[in-house]
Order: sequence, then structure tokens, then C-alpha cells
Amino acid sequence: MLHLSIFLFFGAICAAGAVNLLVQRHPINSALSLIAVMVSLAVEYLLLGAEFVAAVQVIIYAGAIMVLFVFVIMLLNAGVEERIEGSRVAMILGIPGMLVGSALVAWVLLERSGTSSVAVGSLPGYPKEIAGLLFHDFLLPFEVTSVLVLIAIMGAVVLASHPDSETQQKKES
Amino acid sequence: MNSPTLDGAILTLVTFIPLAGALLLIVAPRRDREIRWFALGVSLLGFFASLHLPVHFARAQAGFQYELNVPWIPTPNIHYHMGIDGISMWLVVLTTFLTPLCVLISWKSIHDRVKEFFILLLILETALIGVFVSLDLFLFYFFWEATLIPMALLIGIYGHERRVYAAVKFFLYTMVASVFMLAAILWLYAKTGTFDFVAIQTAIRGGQVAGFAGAGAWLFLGFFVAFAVKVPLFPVHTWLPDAHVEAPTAGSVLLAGVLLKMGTYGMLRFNLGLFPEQSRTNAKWIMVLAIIGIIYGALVAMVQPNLKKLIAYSSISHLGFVVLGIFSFTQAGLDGATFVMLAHGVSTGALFMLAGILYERRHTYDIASFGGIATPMPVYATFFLFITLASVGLPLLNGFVGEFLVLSGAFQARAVYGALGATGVIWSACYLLWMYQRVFFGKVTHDVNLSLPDLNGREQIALWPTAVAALIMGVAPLLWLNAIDPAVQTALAPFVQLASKVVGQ
Amino acid sequence: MTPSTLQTLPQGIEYVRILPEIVLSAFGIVIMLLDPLVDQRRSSRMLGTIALIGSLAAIAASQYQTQCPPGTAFWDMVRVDAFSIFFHIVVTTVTAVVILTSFEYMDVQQLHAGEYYALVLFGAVGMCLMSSAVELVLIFIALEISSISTYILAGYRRRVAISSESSVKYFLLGSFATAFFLYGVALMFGATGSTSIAKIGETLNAGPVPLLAYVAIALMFVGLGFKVAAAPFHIWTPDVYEGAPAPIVGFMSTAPKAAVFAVLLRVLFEAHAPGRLWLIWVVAALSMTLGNIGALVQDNIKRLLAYSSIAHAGYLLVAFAALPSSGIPAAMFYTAAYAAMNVGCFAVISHFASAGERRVTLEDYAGLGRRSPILAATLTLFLLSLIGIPITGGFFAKFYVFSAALQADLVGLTVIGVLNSAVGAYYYLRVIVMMYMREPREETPVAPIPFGLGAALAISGFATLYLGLLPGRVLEYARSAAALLR
Amino acid sequence: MVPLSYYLALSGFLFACGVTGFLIKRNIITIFMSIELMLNGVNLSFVAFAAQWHALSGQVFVFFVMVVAAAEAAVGLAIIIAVFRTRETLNVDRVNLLKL
Amino acid sequence: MYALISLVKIVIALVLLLTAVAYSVWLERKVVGHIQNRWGPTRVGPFGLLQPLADGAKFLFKEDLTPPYVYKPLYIAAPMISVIFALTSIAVIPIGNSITVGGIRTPLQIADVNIGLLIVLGITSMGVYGIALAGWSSNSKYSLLGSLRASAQMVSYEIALGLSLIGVLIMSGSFSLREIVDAQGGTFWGFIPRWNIFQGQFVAFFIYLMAAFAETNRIPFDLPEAETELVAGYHTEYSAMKFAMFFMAEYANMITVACLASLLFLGGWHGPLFGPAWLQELLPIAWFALRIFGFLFLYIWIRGTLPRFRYDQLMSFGWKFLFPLAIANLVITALIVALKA
Repeated sequence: MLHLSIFLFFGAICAAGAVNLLVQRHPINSALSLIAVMVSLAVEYLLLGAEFVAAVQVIIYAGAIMVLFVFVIMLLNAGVEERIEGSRVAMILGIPGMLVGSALVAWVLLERSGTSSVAVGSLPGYPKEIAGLLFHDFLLPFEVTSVLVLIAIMGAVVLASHPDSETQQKKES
Repeated sequence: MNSPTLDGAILTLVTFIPLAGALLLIVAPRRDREIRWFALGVSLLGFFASLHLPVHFARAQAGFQYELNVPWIPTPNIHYHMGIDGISMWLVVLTTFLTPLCVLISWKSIHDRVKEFFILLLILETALIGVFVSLDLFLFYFFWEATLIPMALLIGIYGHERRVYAAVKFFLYTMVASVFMLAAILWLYAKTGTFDFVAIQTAIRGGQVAGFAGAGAWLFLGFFVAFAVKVPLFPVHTWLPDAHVEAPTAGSVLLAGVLLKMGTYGMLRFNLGLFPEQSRTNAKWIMVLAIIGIIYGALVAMVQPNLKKLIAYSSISHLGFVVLGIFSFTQAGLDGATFVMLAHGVSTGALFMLAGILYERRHTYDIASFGGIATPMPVYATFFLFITLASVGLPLLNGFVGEFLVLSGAFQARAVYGALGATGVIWSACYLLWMYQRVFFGKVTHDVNLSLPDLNGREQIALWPTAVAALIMGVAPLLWLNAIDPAVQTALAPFVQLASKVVGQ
Repeated sequence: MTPSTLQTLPQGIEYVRILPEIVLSAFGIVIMLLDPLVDQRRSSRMLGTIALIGSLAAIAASQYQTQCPPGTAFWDMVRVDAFSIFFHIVVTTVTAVVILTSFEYMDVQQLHAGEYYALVLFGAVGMCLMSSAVELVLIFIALEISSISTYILAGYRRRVAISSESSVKYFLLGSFATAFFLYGVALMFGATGSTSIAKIGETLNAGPVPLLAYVAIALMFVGLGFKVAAAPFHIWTPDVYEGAPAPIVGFMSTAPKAAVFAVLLRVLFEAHAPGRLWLIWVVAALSMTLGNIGALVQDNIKRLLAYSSIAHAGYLLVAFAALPSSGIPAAMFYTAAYAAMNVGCFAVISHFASAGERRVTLEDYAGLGRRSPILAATLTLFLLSLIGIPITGGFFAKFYVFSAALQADLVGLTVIGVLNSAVGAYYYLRVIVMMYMREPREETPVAPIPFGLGAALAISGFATLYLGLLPGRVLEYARSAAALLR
Repeated sequence: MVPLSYYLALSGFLFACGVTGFLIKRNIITIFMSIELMLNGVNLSFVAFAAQWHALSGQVFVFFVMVVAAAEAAVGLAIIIAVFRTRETLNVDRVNLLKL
Repeated sequence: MYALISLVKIVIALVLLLTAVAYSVWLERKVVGHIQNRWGPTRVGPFGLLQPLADGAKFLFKEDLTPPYVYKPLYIAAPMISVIFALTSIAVIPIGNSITVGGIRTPLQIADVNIGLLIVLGITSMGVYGIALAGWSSNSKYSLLGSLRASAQMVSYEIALGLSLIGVLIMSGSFSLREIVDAQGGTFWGFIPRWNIFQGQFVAFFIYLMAAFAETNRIPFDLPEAETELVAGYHTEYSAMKFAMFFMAEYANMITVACLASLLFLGGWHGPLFGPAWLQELLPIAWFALRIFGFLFLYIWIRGTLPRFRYDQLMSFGWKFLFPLAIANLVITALIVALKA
């Protein structure tokens, strides 16, 4: 019972955060509601026993990725979203259509797929066991992500550095 | 008979001599004079090589000769399969015969990008010959498509004012249509596992092709549409006048002389060869279309103010005869159709050359701007008259034999077709002679025309062979027909069986 | 699942099975390290040469893989067999050609070379890995590697607004698609309890297919469809192609597509994905039609080729709808032919467009046949191949695809495809017509062809002709590879 | 005890919200956040399915997704900054040099 | 029963923490005063010991100004976010071994979880939002610049910080703070304690120290609130209790960082035990407190002596020196552990 109520509580926060993200017009508010979603998702992970995942979710998603978002919003001083004719149409058609449709499909499918219910911490993901998988069975993907991260770093540097700095360098040399 | 090795290689040789020449030209330096001579040499070499074919052809023998069949691509099972029978042999010779003339006629009229012009011309020749000698459906389609680009480029680059429009129209019409043929070929391959013409023919006749009963009509149509556009048959003919008017002279000559024959040859070889039953069921409306083509082409030709357009429409009319003959399913009809193909190739080719000569001098095709040309250009007028008469179908000239045979075949098939077709002959006499009268007789209406120079030596060299050929074909048609006959008989064999079946019931 | 013991390490042969990836990454890292050390003025040439050597070494590595027995590596993460090697070679060769094309481009555009070449190589790592991966999560990561590097490369001309815009559009829609793919992976994991393609195949074959698996396949297909620009997920293509640097468009319209098609083949055929036929049927028909119709009205050659690539994705998908025995080799052949001709097209464009990518409208191509006969002739060859004219690879590609479809009795789809290829002829022809039959408005001289570009054109032209004249060997190889897949 | 389908429905809902956001939002950053929301939804189903199948690998996948999301965020935000530099706006409707 | 104990522990921990915060302010003023040859607070109470109370009262009774043009919801929320995250991280930090009170043995820790270290990291990494939002919502250029600097700095140094901890994790093989401390029990050759800092993690400790200074925005890395350039950085527009919250958060963070340093590198609560049983129960807490005191003293000492970095120096120090160093440390540690095993 406790399990269910915790689930429902944080699930509600999650859902509310997700909807708030759509409704808010200022990007910073959207970002904050997304953070709320992520943190409450971490709690849901805890309920499922994935405590390591939960911690990493907070550290990486809420603590690093969203910080970047907030940082960029601040840096660019992004203002309130403008509403242009086209967007209103998308709004009217988009929200109800997508939400109702997807939720319905998801619900029906999942009800029919005959899944069982899970208890709290039914599959404890201890760091050691996860490490075992990560460094053995999933060694190759793990190694390959290093290339991904390298690309990302390089890309961020290339794209975000000021274009004029490059030509200056060329002139200097 | 020559050595078997030469017999095996001769078709390949004939086909690829021009291509080899073209490849050499690509790397050659840009010296226009030498290039012209080289192109002439190559095309003549091709012509003489092709003469080997009729000389050593076993005339009484049916079936394919000079066959060469080597695997080319293992999957799909494509063979480099070449061979000719009496019909295709003459078309090959026609092609190699016309190409040197084209080179000659373009000697002066092409002065810009000469190298590219002759490269394209020689590539086109290879592709045209390839179409006639391929016995592998794939190889056939390959060459068929390969004719498109050089022709379109010839029209588009070297043509007249509206050349781009004409080139695109030509390309799209034939491209779209041949795609249907590709689909049909693919279907056949999917069901039989081979592209070999003979093998597929045997399979179809033996009833070994699954689903053929249902698909047969569609396959027939697939092939037929591609060929009909090429011919061109009546409702899909509209690309032809544009292409002809805009094309350079050499382009028109090959277009009318050979390219259109690809369509009729295809009907004869593939529609009749592979789908005899479907041909029979569809013959009625095809013949109607052919007759419409004959009459419509003639009528439109009559009112054309443009010399080249007039000749173009006359081609539509003449090719109608060929289709009519083919779908009459009679010995005479098919013989005649084949003969008309050859005769039309010679005489219309010559007509286009003549028109081109005039254009070189006056830069217009407008009939109204001529008149009384016979006075300043007597030799030219003589040649023109001779060829016009050949085209009209004067007895003892080449046009007559074919048209006569076709009409007799059509009468055998159904009298009314023959009768309607016969009006075409009259119409053609009308428009051609009227045109001749307007251009050559009477007073010189425009002063510029007074100073027009007559034919020079090069032009005469280009025209004489056509005139001679027209005469010989008219006097001694048997030289040709005795090779055509056995081939036609083979082509008609299933129809005889069909007919006897019908009678037996 | 209990974690296996940490004591076992991968065998030597398993490293050979990721050898091309290792080589490419090693060279990418070398370039990155050298970049700050070399003189800026000569860096483009030198780093480019290193990148070229790297890609050639990767081709050699893929060749070397053929000498080794096929098999899996890293605990069933990748499988190297004829199938993967085929795509390895396609991807690495395209990479080499793109690098050759870029030599001049980097000089003309004054772009910083270090990251550029490194990103191209790293992107190729992702694509190679995608074609050999047999595990959905690894596929996902490899997909992201290739996508992210192309996002960056698309926006590489930072000073130009349309380049950044192209990058942002590509990025947003690409990530959107990735999310769909990932959701598909998640649901597939939920439906079968595994993300290994082989195991998924076993599970789906063994019992009744759960409804979830259908949804999963559909979602994965949506995600991958975005990446190959299949309709109705194609809207990003023209914009992105227009804005991105031309050599990169050549890269991203061929290599990642080849890799994604490899993934699609594996997922759809090896995993015995349920209910794939009608889905592919519709998508293929739509892509062909929308692509060709869209291309008809374009005046910018990059946009035109973008629509054409949509159409070609459609043709390729026709092969997916066919029987595996003929469909897979046909698709593989098509991928190779398409890569050859498209990368060649963009090599020409990147040279002709010159600094600032100014000359990209059809009008600009008027009279190219006179101004630069070689450039015009090669572009004509590639365009003819795209039309599907005989003696070019494009012809046999279409040929195999349509005959495969006919063997599966997909007459309707074949007819749509055949009609479409006839429509397609028109707009390619417009370019050829422009080049040969129109006079230019102004006689701007075309720069002479530098060595690198010449080599790139020679390679792609040779490949196009080779596939058009002697397709047998390649097809046989594809056939044997396809036999392994089933 | 919570039925697994509750988790999955929540995950589906988050994903759907992300899709909706992608379609209706006009600010590039917000659109990007919608994509992150979609990924979060996917992660929840991974963890839930891991519990269903008792396969820890489901949790491992989440790490990979997070790494990818982080890489995407780095690159994506850099691209957004680059666009902002040239166009001075973050509205997708105004980022329209290319006709769609 | 469990809930009750937890509640008691939470209350005690909070009281302890807030007191510690208050008196670390006092300590700072006192020590810096002495370093600068002054007295520091002396008026309120003996040695100025009641100064923190006076400060607190003053904060409470000041007028709470809200400048116009601020983005109000976030302006109000930002200090709360800061202080809440600063205070919650104490939840998983053990301040000593188990203790028996009234027959119940309970660990000296609010929640004993086996990923404690990760939770601390997660919570501290959330702290940046408070600062970022404060600067942004104030709608003032000083605030914005300060918060941009602060968030960039915190994000950058978090990486070095995290990497420096991994060496420790390799040594102990656990994320549980309690187990990490337990692994440091005992001595080498009878006199050198087996603290991680003596087990080859000296470099890691150095990195941690530097990163911790930066994370808490302390001199020499206090660029975000550099008075001479930015007035007061992200909290320029804040006053009264809202300002006090930032203030509290900063010192609470210092204490958290000190706790972590003690737990991870300095052997936690280990130390010589002697005396009667009740003393032996309480001595670990004392040892732990001593370490924290020492750490705080170091903080203040450095503040009193070192000048401020320039911003580009700060960034290049973080990325070009600390970060590679941390990776090198990580690799070497891993190699040594692998070779030993």
C-alpha cells in the first residue's frame, strides 16, 4: 500500500511536471518542471530497486544535463515563447490528439500484454553487479561510448566557440 | 562460309567498332578536320564489316545465325547472347549504311563541339546495332536504353531553337514507355529465371510459365507500349515532329532511318514472338490505330508549312504501314512490313539529308520561303525528285514493293483494312508531290534563293548511295526478301498453328 | 541474469572483428592530437592526408576481416560476417572519397581542418559499428555516434546562418527519431526480455508474437525511417542538405544511410520482425512518390538531390518488402550503387559550388558542359546512374530491386516504383539539359580540378561503371552474405 | 505491489508528452527539453521491464541512454548557441532561412 | 520505532548542523581577524561567542526587500533551493560509528544507504540551481554574471571532484560511506593509520581539496561573488532572510565538504580509543569533529592568505591541470590495485 501511494505521489509529480513543461511559456519554467520530472523519476527507480540508476539519474540528468540547459537559457537570455499563427493550430490539434491517442494506445497495450506486478526493490541493482555487466557483457558498448563522448566534446567546442576566433588564429600563425 | 571464329565474333565486331572509335575520339586531341575523317573511317569500317553478314548469310535457313552466347552476369542470369535472322540482319546493315552518310552530311553543318558530336554519333550507332542483334532480353533492354542518351544529347546540343524542349520530350516519352517494358521483362525473368529470348519463347510456348495466362495480356501491353511510342503509333506520336524538327540533320536521319524501326522491329520480334495469342486478340485495335496513323499522318503532313515537319509526319504515316503489315499476320504483310522498314530508312533518311542541305543554305525549313529552287539547284532538284518518288511508292523504286506487300497482306487479313490502308498511298503521293511542287517549281519567289549553290561533291557522295539503294531495292527486292522470308515464316509459325486450331474447332 | 565472471577477457580474434573501428578511431585521435601541433596554414593538407590514410587503412582492415573466420565478438555484441564486411567496405570507401573531396573544400572555405577530419572518421566508426552490431543497445549507441558527428559536421560552416540552421533542424529531428527508436528498443526488450537480435528472433519465432513486439517494430522503424529519410519522415532532408557543407552532404546521404539499412536488414530479417510487409509497402510507395514529386519543382541542386535521396530510399525499401532470398542482396547492391553515385554527385557539386557555396541553383549549371567538360561528364554519369540508365550501377540496382519485388509478387509496388523511376528521369534530366544545352548567363570560370577531387571522381565513377558493367561479383558476394543473415 | 503496467503507462505518458512538446513548442530549447523528456520516459520502461524480466541489463541500458543524452545535450546546446549567434532568435518559426 | 528514531536523529542532525554553521561563521571572523592582526568579534558575549545569535536576530528583523523587475517565483525560490539542498546532504553522512542509547543500537547517521556517496554527489550537484536561478531571476547584470560564473565553475569542478573520489572508491570497493570509513581502520606498521590519504590517495586528496574550494565558491575561487568586480555576485539583490539562506547554504556546504573529506581521505572517525566504555562510544564523534574543525580552519586560513584567481586562470586550472591530474591518479590507482590483486 505504501509502495502504491509513493508510486502514485511521485508519478503524479512526474505527470504534472511533464504537462507543466508543455504549458509553461518561459523556457526556464519548462526546465524546472523537467527537473522535477527527473527527480521524481529517480524516486520511481528507487521503488523498482534500481538505486544506482536512481542516483545516477539525479547526478547526470538533474545535476549535469539540466544544469547545462539552465545555463544556456541564462546565457542566451531566452525570453518568453512567441506565439505565431501556426503554433496555435499545432497547439489545438497537437495536445489533445497526441496525449489522448498515445495514452490510450499505451494503456490498452500494456493492459493486454499481461504483465505482472512488481514489489518494492524486486530487482536490486547493486553497483557491483551492474559494474559486472557493464565491464563484461556490455564492455564494447561501454568502450564505444568513449568515442561518443569524445565527439560530443569536440562538437561542443567546435560549434560553440566564436567563429571569429578561428580566423584570428589563422591570421596570427 | 568463313571461319567459325569470325562468324562468332562478327556481330560483336560490327556492334562495337563504332564504340571503339568513339572511345578513341574521347582521348583524341580537338582537331576538327582529323576527327571528321576519323569518324568517317570508323563508320565505313563498320559498314564494310557489316557487309560480311549478308554475304555469308545462309538465306534459306530459318533461325538465328552468327550466334554468340556467353554468360555475362551470373546473377541475374544474363548472357551476352547475340544473333541475327533475316529481319535483323538488314536492319543492322541499314544502320551501318546510314551512319557514314550521316557523318558526311554533318561535315560542315556541325562546327561547334565537333568531337563530342561524332562521339555521340558513334555511340548511338553501337547502341542501335546492339538493339537489333541482342537475343538476350536484358541485353536488348540495355542497348534500347543506351540509344536514348546520345540521341537526346544530339538533339539537345546540336539542334535548333526549341531543341531542349524537344530533347526532353523525346527522352521522357521513350523513357516512360520503356519502363513498362522493363517491368514486363522483369516479370518474365522472375518467372522463368532467364533472359534468353529463345528460352523464354520455348517456355511460353510450352506453357511452363506460371501465371502466364493471367499476366500475358499485361506483358504484351508492357512491351507494346514501349514499342508503340518508339514507332510512333497514333496517339503517342507527338514527340516525333518536335524531335525531328529540332534535331540536326544527322540526328533526323538516324532517328527516322533507324530509331523508329526499333519499335517495329520490337513488335515483330517480341510481341509476335513471345505473345502470339495476345497479339492475335489485340490485333484488331492495333491495326485500327495503324490505319488512323497512316491517314492522320498523311493529312497532317499535307498542311505542314515546315519541310522537316512534313517529312516527320510522313514517317508516322509510313510506319503505320509497317504496323499494319505486322499485325496482319500474313506472309506478305510481314515481308512487306520488313521491307518498308528498310525502304523507309533509305528514302526518308535521304529526304532528311536533302532537307538538311537546304537548311544549311537558307537556315529555314519554311516551305513558303522557297519556291523555284529547281532553277538554281538542278542537281539537287533531281535527287529530291528521285527520292520523293521512291518515298511515294513509284513502282520500280523501293517504296512500292513494301507497301504493295503490306497492303496485300492487309487485304488478306481483312479487306477493309487493306482498302483504308491503300488510301494512304494516295495521300502520300498528294502531299509529297504538292510539297515538291511548292518548293521546286514555279518562279523563284525569294531573291536569296537565286544564288543558292548546287550540291557539292561531298553532298553528292552522301546522296548517291541512297539513290542507288532505292533503285536496287525497287528493281531486285528478292535480294532482300529471300533472306527475310524464312525469318518471317518462323515468326508466323505459331499463328498458323493458332489458325488451324481455330479451324479445327 | 547473473553477471559473468570478470576474469575472461576478449580473445585476439575478437579484436580483429572490430578492427576497422579501432583503426578509424585511432586515426581520429591521432588527428586530434596533431591538430594543435601542426602549422595552421598547412594543417588542412596534412591532417587530410592522415585522415585519408586512416580511411584506406580501414578499408584494408575490412578486407583483412574477410580472411578471418566469421563470428561474434565481445559476448555477442558484434558479428562479423560477409554481410557486415560488405557494409564496412561501403562505409569506409565512402569515407575515403569524402575525405578526398574535402581537401579542396576545406581550403576554399577556410574551415578548421582538425576537428572536421576527426569527426568524419569518428562518424565512420559509428557507421561501421552499426553494420556489424547485433545488439540493439550497441546499435543505438553506434547510431548516435554517427548521427551526432553528422549533426556537428552539418553545422560546420558556423559563420553561415543556413549551415547552423541546417544543423539545428537535423539535430532536433534526428534526436526525435532516435527517441522513437529507443522506445522501440525498450518495448522490444519488454516483449522478449532481450536486446540481442538473435535472441529476439528465437523468442518471436518460438511462440505467439506479443502485441508489444509489433508496436516495438513500428517504433524502431519510425526511428530508422527518419534516419534514411523515408517518407513520411523525410521533411528534414531538403533543408539539411541545402545548408550543410557539400562534401558532408555526400557523406551523410550515403554512409549513414548504408549503415542504417544494414541495421534495418538485420532487425527486420534476422529478428523475424512481425508484420513488416505492409508497413514497408506503404513507406516505400510514399517515399518514392513524395521524393520524386518534390524533386520536380526544385531549383537548388542540393535540394533536388535531397528529394532524390528520399525517392531512392523508397526504391531501396521495395527490396525490404520482397522475399529475403532476393531482397537482401538487392538491397545491399542498391546501397553500394547508391553510395557510389551519390557521393560522386556531391563531389562534383562541392567543387563547382566553390567558396561560400554560391553556385548551387540549376541556373548556375548552364553551360557546364562547355566550361568544364570533365566535371559535366562525370556529373552526367552519376545522374544517369541515378535515373537508372544501363551501363551504370543505378540501373542494376533498380533492376535487382524490382525483380526481387516481382519474385515476391509485389506487382503493385513494382509498378509504382517503375512509374516513379520514369518520373524521376525528368528532374535529373533537367540538370543534364542545363549543363549541355543552355548557355550560361555569365562565363564564370570553373576552377581546375585538383588532384584529390579528381581521385574522388575517378573512384566513384569507376565504382558506378563497374557496378553497371560487371555487377556479378558484387551481387554474388551480397547473395552469400544474405544467406548468412537468414 | 504496483502493477508493472502502471509504470509502463507512466512511461508512455511521459513519452507522449515529449512528443507533444516537440510538436507544439516553439522555442528550440524547449523542444530539445521535450526530447529529453521522451528519453526519460524510455528509461522508465527500461527499468520497469528489467524488473519484469529480472534482467539487470535493463538497468544497464539506462546508463547508456544517459551518456547518449548527455552527449546530445552538449552538442545540441552548442548548436543552439551557434544558431542564436547567427539568427538572434530561438524561435523555430523564425529560424526559417530554409524553407520547409 | 524506526520512524521515531529517525525523527530524533533528523532533529539532532539539523540542530548540530545549524549550530555548526553559525559558529563556523564566528570562527571565520575570528581567525581571519587574527590573521589580519585584528580581534574579530568581541562585543557580544565572551570572545564574541554570542555574535552568531545577534547576526541571526538581525537577519530576521531586517526588512525583506524584493526589488522590482525580478522574476518573482524564482527569486523567492532560489535561496530556498540552495539551503534545502545544502542541508539535505547531511542525511547520509555518518558522523560516527553506531551508538547505543537506552538499549537501542543505532548508527550515527540519518539514513544508511549503500550508495551514500552518490547521493551526496547528486544532492550537491543540484545545489547549483539555487545559484543559477538566483542570478537569473534577479534581473541584474551583476547577478547574472555572477551566477553564470558560478554555475560554469561548479559544473567544471564537479568533474575533477568526482574523478578524485573514484580512486577512493577503487580502494574501498563500495559507495557506502560507512564501508569506506571501515576500510580505513587499522594502521601500517603500527603507527601510520590506514587512511586513504596515506594509501596513495594523496594526489586525490589534493584534487578534492581544490575542487571543493571551487565548489563552495571560496577564496581563492570566489569569482562568482567577487566584490571588486561584481558587487556581490548572484546574491547582489538579496537581503535579510533570503540572503541569510544563501549564507547558510554556503557554510553548510563547507561543512558537508569537510565531512566528506574526513570520511573519504582522513579515516573518518577512526582514532585512538581509550577510557571507559561511554568515552569509547563518544570518542569517535570527537575525532570526527576534530577533523572537520581542522578542515574548516584550513579553509579560513587559505581565505586569509591567498589572493583571488582570474576567471580564465580558474577555468584553465580546472580543466587543464586538475582534470588530467585526476585521470592520471585514477589510472595509476587502478593499475596498482589490479597488479596487487
